[in-house]
Amino acid sequence: ETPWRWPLKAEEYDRYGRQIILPGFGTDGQLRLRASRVLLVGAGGLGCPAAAYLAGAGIGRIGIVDGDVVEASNLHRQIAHSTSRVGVFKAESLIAHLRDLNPLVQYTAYTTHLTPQNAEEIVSQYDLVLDCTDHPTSRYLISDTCVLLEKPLVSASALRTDGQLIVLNAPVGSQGSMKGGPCYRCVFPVPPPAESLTSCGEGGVLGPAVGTMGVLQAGEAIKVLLKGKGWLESEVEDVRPSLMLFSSPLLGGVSMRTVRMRGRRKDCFACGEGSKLSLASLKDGSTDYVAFCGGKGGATVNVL
Amino acid sequence: ETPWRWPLKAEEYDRYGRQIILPGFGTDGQLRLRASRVLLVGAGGLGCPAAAYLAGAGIGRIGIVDGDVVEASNLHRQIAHSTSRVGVFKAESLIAHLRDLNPLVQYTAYTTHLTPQNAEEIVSQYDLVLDCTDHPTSRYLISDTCVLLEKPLVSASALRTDGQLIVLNAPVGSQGSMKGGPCYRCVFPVPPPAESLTSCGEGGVLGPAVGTMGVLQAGEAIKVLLKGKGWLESEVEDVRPSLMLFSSPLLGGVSMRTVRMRGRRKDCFACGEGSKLSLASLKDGSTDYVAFCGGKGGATVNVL
Amino acid sequence: MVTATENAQLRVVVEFSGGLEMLFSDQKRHVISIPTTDENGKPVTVAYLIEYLCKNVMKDSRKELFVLDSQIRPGILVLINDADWELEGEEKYAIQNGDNILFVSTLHGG
Amino acid sequence: MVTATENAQLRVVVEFSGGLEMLFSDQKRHVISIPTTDENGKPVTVAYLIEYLCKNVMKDSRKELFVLDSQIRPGILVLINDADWELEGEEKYAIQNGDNILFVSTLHGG
Ligand SMILES: [Zn+2]
Ligand SMILES: [Zn+2]
Repeated sequence: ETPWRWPLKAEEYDRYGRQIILPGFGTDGQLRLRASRVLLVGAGGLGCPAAAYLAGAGIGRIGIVDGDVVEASNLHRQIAHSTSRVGVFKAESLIAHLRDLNPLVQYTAYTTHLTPQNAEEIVSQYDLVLDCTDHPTSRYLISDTCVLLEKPLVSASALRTDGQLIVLNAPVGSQGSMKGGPCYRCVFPVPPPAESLTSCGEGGVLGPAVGTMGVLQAGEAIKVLLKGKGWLESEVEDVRPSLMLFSSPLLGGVSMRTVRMRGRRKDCFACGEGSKLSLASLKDGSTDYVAFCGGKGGATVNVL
Repeated sequence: ETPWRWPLKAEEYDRYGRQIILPGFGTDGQLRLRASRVLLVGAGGLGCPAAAYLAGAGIGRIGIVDGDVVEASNLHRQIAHSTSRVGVFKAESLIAHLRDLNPLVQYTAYTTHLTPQNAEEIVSQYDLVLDCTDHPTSRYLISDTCVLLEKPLVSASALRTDGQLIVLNAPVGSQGSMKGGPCYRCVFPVPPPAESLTSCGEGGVLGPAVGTMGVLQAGEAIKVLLKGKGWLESEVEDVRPSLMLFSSPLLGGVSMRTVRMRGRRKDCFACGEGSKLSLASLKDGSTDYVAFCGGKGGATVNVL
Repeated sequence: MVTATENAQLRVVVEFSGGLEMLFSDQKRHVISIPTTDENGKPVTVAYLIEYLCKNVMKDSRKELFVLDSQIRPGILVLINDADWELEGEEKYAIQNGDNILFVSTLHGG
Repeated sequence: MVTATENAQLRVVVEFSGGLEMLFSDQKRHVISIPTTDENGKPVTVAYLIEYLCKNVMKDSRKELFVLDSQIRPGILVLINDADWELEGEEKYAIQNGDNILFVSTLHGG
């Protein structure tokens, strides 16, 4: 019998052939995805579609963090869960769907919320993070952890009929350096006052609006992984990412607008020159995310 | 026991609450969706996400037309199918997923391709059609049927890293009248030569690109249904729909661009003044879609 | 006598998104005309525009959802011609005729 | 003697999408300069631009994927400043300085 001489297995060529033939993708791209580990924080309206397209594309390992259980009110937009799994942890419910979609991927469920105490342990096992959560508290925590562990972060959000998307820490740069992309705090240094926050429960959300954002998030994650470490020196300096603004009003068509954001902030609390943020300070609780975000959060966080 | 006095059942308020509270949606909107019947032609890369968000939103009845069976090479982008359902008809596989997502919807699978012979019988049972197919032959057939049966049509397509979306026959107008939105033939009167066509198999497709288009298609369908017959007289004259152009290149961010298309064409083969197209001529084969599209099509059509 | 300069106006397109439009009569796009110079004869800035919007365009009484301590409240991005205003000098940016100023409420749902 | 008019050029942004860019060096956006008038002294039209693109910009030899029988091939949309060219007079439209002309190949995959 002739030994198999190809970098991918036959079933992988079969399953991924339609993306491998894309110009600029190739077998190398597929190998890169297979060697990658991606963490999704939040298995809700963003996490469901994002995880499905990442699993479909053949990411090597996918981790899902979510401490909530599936509720019927989630199902209009959280399309990888199901009525028969109401009451099941979302991280496990989502993985049940993903495992049947693509059994070649390795999956890990974390049936807990991300906390300053468990963040390092979990995030350190992955190469890229998707923020699919729904509260500033978790958004700042995820970003800080990604700065400290030098992970690129694909951050999306949605409310009502609008959505936003930005790729942060890409390329990654070390804390205190001005090289690399900005972090969440560089772009949004001060959280909005708690009283201005509208949650999905209060404000409502259109399924296809949050769904579009989740699918786009998967697309941006795939691109960051395909690019790998292939950044030109010029692309590492003064990185000004695009913020994508999406809108799908009930009485009009869809629109998408791209705006240019600032680069790294020299005095950024997390990634700036004199930053005191460390894995130790994260864990010992000296950064109080709930207080920083105006005292709301924690127990009331519901992932869309 | 007090009789239930509300227009929706308790479980419906629970399940759809997060969209009902959207400004402009309301209980009326939910009732409208529940009273609607939507047909998706194609259960592939567009149909999977489109159907999931429509089922989630609580459309009353959903029909799925697709004569193909699930293959492993579909699963990187057709995220409502699964590895355990490889070999199953796509229409049935998709409905298996939808039924567990939302059992309150009524589903019908048509495990056949849409043909000039069966199109009237199938399409006449629905209020709105989504074109989720992947070949000009089916696109012209679907549009012609929608003109004859006066159904609005949400048409999307994708290839490689690009996508396109347009809402046609909205508002609907009768054949021969200049009122109402244009049909597919008004906008694209001549099909591309067969040799310029690239199929998904040949050209490849990025999962999140086609996925985005499918999700957006669901969003536009929901908006058309919410609007119902509530068109102003001024909105019925000289309707110039937007064509949405989406792009997600592997080496760049996403972009979306909206361009203004023409309205109804007086001499349109399907909806124009002297049109000879009729349900009878459709059925007796005098409109040869395969020949019109340059002799390709039929058996070689593969839905992305 | 009123000079031509005092009469001159700048045409500015002001847009709101991410829910902020709800504070401005549910209208996402406003085309407004403002004077070229302020009461001291200086070219008008984004700071002037913000005050102008609060006084003349905003019907909603909840000013604090837009401006806090006479600054744009945290959680609102200001984009000048599709670039973060921090790249343009923030509230000191001198408005040019035809500028597009976009105010976006950052979203956190997901 | 060459007059100023003969020297004058129009700056046009030409874009390709839907895969058509593959015929134009894989470049989606081209900023080109064309004369204001053709050899007969008439203002240049979109028809002129299309011929110009075939001769001067397109490197790919498969001209028939762009032009068939000296017309844009079926399946390609032409947008003039984001509007279907049928709304603007099709190939007879007289190009203005700064115009944006977008050629889009219609997609059928799904
Ligand atoms: Zn930072
Ligand atoms: Zn027509």
